[in-house]
Amino acid sequence: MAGEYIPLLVAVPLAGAFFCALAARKSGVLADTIGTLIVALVLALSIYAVVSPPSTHAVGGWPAPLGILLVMDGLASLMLLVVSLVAFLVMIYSLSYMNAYSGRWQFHTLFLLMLAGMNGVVITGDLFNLFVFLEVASLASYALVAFGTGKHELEAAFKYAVMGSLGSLLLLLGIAFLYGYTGTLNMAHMAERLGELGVAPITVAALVLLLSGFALKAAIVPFHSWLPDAHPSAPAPISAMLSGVLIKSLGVYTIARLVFNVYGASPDLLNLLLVLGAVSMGIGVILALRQWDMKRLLAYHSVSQVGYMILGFGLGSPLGILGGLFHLFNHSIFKSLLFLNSGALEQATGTRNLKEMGGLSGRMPTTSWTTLSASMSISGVPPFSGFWSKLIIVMACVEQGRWFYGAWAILVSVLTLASFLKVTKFAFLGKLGKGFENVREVPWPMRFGMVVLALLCIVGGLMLVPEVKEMVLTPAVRVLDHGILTLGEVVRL
Amino acid sequence: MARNDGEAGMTLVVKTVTRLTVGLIFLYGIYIVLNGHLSPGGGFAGGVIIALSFINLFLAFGAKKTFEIIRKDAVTALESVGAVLFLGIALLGFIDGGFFSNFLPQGELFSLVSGGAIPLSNIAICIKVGAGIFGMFLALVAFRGSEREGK
Amino acid sequence: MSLENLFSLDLFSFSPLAWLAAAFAGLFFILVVIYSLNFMKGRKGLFRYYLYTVLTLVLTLGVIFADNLLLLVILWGFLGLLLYLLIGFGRTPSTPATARKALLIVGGTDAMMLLGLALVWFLVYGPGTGLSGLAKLSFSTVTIPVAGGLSVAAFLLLASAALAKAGAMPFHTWVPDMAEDAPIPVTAYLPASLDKLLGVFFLARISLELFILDSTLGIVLMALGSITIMAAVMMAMVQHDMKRLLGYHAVSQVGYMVLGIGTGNPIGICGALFHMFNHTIYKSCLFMAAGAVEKSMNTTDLHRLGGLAKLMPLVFGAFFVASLSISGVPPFNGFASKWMIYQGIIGTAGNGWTWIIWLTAAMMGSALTLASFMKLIHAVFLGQASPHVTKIAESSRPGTPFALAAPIAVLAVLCILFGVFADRIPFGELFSPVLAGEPVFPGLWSSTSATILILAGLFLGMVVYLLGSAGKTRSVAPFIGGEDLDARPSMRVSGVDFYSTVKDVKPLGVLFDWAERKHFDCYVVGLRFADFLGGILSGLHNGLLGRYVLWCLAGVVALYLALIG
Amino acid sequence: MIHSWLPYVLCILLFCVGVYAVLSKKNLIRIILGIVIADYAVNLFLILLCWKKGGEAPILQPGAMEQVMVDPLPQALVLTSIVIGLATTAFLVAIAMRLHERYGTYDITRIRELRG
Repeated sequence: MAGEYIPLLVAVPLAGAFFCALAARKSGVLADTIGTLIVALVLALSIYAVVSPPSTHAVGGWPAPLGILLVMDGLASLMLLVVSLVAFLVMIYSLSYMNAYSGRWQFHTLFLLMLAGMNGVVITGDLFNLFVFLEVASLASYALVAFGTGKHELEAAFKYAVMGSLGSLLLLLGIAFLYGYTGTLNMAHMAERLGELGVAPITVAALVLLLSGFALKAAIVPFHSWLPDAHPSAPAPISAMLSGVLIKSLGVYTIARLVFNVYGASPDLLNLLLVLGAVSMGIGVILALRQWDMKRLLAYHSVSQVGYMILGFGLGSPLGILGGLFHLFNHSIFKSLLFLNSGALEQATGTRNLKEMGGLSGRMPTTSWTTLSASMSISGVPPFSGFWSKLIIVMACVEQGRWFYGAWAILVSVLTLASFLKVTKFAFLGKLGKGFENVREVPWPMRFGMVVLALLCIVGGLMLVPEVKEMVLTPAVRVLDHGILTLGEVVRL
Repeated sequence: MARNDGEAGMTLVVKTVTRLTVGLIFLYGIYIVLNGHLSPGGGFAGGVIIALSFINLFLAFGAKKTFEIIRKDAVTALESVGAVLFLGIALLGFIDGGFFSNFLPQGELFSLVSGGAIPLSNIAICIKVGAGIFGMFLALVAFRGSEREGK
Repeated sequence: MSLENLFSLDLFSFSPLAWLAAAFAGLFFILVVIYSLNFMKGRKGLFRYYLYTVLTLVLTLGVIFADNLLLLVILWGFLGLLLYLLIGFGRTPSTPATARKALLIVGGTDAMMLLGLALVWFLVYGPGTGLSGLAKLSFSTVTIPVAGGLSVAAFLLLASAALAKAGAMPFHTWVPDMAEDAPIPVTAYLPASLDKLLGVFFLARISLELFILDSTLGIVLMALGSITIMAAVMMAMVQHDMKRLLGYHAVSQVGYMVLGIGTGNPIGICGALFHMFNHTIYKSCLFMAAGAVEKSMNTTDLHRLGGLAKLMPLVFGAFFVASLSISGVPPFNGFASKWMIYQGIIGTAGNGWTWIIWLTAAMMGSALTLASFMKLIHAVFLGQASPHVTKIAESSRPGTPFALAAPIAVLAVLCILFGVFADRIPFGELFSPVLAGEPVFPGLWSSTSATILILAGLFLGMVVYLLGSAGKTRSVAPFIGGEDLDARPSMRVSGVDFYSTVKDVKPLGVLFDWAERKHFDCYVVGLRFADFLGGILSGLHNGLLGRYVLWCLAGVVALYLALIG
Repeated sequence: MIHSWLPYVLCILLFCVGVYAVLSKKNLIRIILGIVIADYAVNLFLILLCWKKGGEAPILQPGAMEQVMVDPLPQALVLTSIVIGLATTAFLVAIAMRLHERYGTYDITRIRELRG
């Protein structure tokens, strides 16, 4: 039991949030300091979690089936790393970006609350506890979407909140079903009990409800319609967090846990995931191609890219899971970078409409090349990180004999490239847009965040170097590939 | 609704009844909180009741009078204080084993001083919830006010 | 895929042919840099320009020497990005669109290549082997016989990337656009030389080393090659812009190489590779000459050019040589390689009657190429000077700076050398050590003696002409219908309308019309279709919350049905 | 005799009523009410889950330690869920009020500038 540090991953950002609300109302600088320090601390903790062996922590000293068990296994530590890495860089970016908004302490409070919620979702081993943290993160994200309090922000926040609440209700109902059937909330215990009791109509119903709820949070077609409204409306750093990590920790991660570790992946279930993933990929990318609002375009790509991860999981083989998880990691990096870039462009030019931009590569060289590297990464151009994960997913499709899905992944990848070339074409190439003669490159904190993320996009393929892979990715793959967890083995961690 | 025209608040009847009951409601809230570990109730329920007493005050006497008793800033600050206290109690659990561990002696069953750190948590929750709900009420009401003034 | 592996030489193989290709790449790099010194002078971002140029060379060498398929795919994909960045140096308004189109087609086929890589990996190692197989997937150890759908698919997917890079149909449409918009040195560097080298070299490697082709796939390749030759040359004939016209020829000539590889016999493949080298020489020469014209005249519009032979004699001479070379006129190098390809096609006669079609297409293509170059030479160098040219010639004395002239001259000389001494220099010195046992320059054709005969014939004709017409020639100013042309510039024959009557032929006219409306452009058609689908989907997202919630409920029901069923 | 599953069915029906309100009502406030109804249906469901024949409230009383109690866990869950529901509702109401300020209407079908 070396898991004493696990609760800190939730407690630290929560404490930071309330300290911001308490002490940093008057001083934006203090709020920034607290926010940055807290996120840096969380990042350090997650790196520690990655390098240290898996462990658990029983909250309040109550043993597992009774109390809440926090579980830090390979998957959780990978997700934590993703979340806190992106959060840290986004936080540095926002130091300068959020100057345009009033109420810095509110931003930091909500940001840290969301971070605490996401971390909680990832580390908890208890289904209801997961629901609570999921709601904390969701509520904070609703509020962050409405942060600008403009017309569109409010509209998007309302729709997002209504649909998000509906999703949460489905989840709660599903949890109630499962609790009623198995009499436990601990996920590992639940998996054990489900194995003993066998499949019943109620377990299928619960699965459908839970899957729908998580799919809504992950914005999988047809549950995706809130995302293209909500993600563009938030301030850029928040969009980066929402698209970069929130939909993954709340949606994709939870689906993976549910399908592999609680229910155990049956062929029917995996087929369902494959179809869901493929549909999301296609519909998301086709819609993205038509967009002229840069952030909306990026948002639709999130729908499409989440499809890749689900497709990878749906293959069910170790290679497919590896591809899905690796794509999850990469997508967090490049999608948050793309949103940060859109924020930089918006701040410099005052518009998000691609038609009004143009020729900015000379004016904003850093933004230009970070955008290019992120765009190439998401489009799977070698040697950027996205290429590797797509390669693995395609290889996994081929390995399973799922030719159609492999070809589909390739087609979607080409369309992704098309829409990102549209972005770079209209924003950076060509003649300088009207009124942009005095456009300057954004200040250094924003550039710092973008450049680090861009470097991660470029060297992302190194995650596959055996030493790194063994440490970060393989344990996570093992957790999912291992199938249903049993309480015994979780407690023994 | 609260207007700054001297005759703030509702009619005399309401004011008088409120004056008589508001203290009782407040006290009842505190009772619920302190007995939270023994009987139904606890921090959340008690906090709501305490918040209701302030809401009563606000509705009957208007904003000015209420803010003489408790400032608006204090409400939002108290909310965070409650949260920090609660988190602090949870973290103090590390003294004895881990997060949320009950680090205080348990005391005698069914007496007021029992349950270790649970009553303390209840108090923290009460502060958080009471301030939170009252703050929420203020936020909604104040927004309506500003909207009308805007027009 | 560990680090040690990545940098060890196991990932590379240094075959003699690869060294030859690398030498050519280096040569073109040097020529293009010299050319750029003058051509790109005064433009912004020159540091980046030369950086990308050098990077392109490095990656090209990497691709040429790569033995590991994965390594090749990575370097290959990155080259597409560099192409995109280099096109970005163009200054025409349509440059961004062209850059996007080029990277989309090249990058899109790279994605197909990725699937091809996965298929090859699967064919070799089968399921459940994990990632480790990728690092061992090399040309020198792996051979896959083409049998069954999977291997065919794998070959076609890999080949599509090669075709797109080389600019063959159906992935050719970026080349003419790029020729028009990108700076000339970039066009001469990438689509004209390096990308051709890479594409055809890769196609040859997968056809020879990685896969064992059957005759059906060979016929598919030959058909593709023939269509490319004919369609592109027909398009070239009706172009109005010098660079665009040359761009279509860059497509058309790839057809010969694909055709040669498709024959599957040594002489055809040898001819294809030889043609690939020859093509890079004359096509770069042509583009660089066009660049020199553009530099001094500020336009490449055929209508505004004319009579430049007097002003730029050296460029004219080089252009003339390269034109004859690309048209396959003996004794220049284009003829030598085409001759081998013809023989390769005839060599496939054992596989059925189709060889007649391919041979006809190849020969017709050469004839039409010559025809279109007659148009080009007339419109640019001969004919009557346009007012635009006259104006520039009067105001300043247009010359060709050394940095522009030197590469052009070098390439023109190479055209002659490789043609006249085809059996000695390229084959004797370069190819036969490389091909080790493959047939040396074959057939009943000795290029050197043929050249002597041709020269003798020309000399004889000249003598006859001089003897017959000495003292009897009368020079008058050009006129049409008795009108003095110099006085009436509007009656000048610019050459733009040469062959425009082709469009009046009924079935061809329809095809040209469709081509103009981009019905054959996979890029445009694909985007149109995606846009159509997107329009429908986008209309569904109409902002009504109720509808969105309904979708979610429908999703719940669908999931339920899927899981109980 | 009422069937033992009837209360559960009624709960689900109530949930459907809430969802129906979200689906078909135009007024923002009614949509929020729909969410609240559905929320309480789920809470009710949780409470029903822990019911046991002859069960008492799960509170220890001096001298009656051994009585039959209902399952206390769902009650705790319901409390948490109520808190979450409260927060969500408050947030939604606040947003709805601001939306009314910006769009001048509570009609959701007229608040649809984000589309496509």
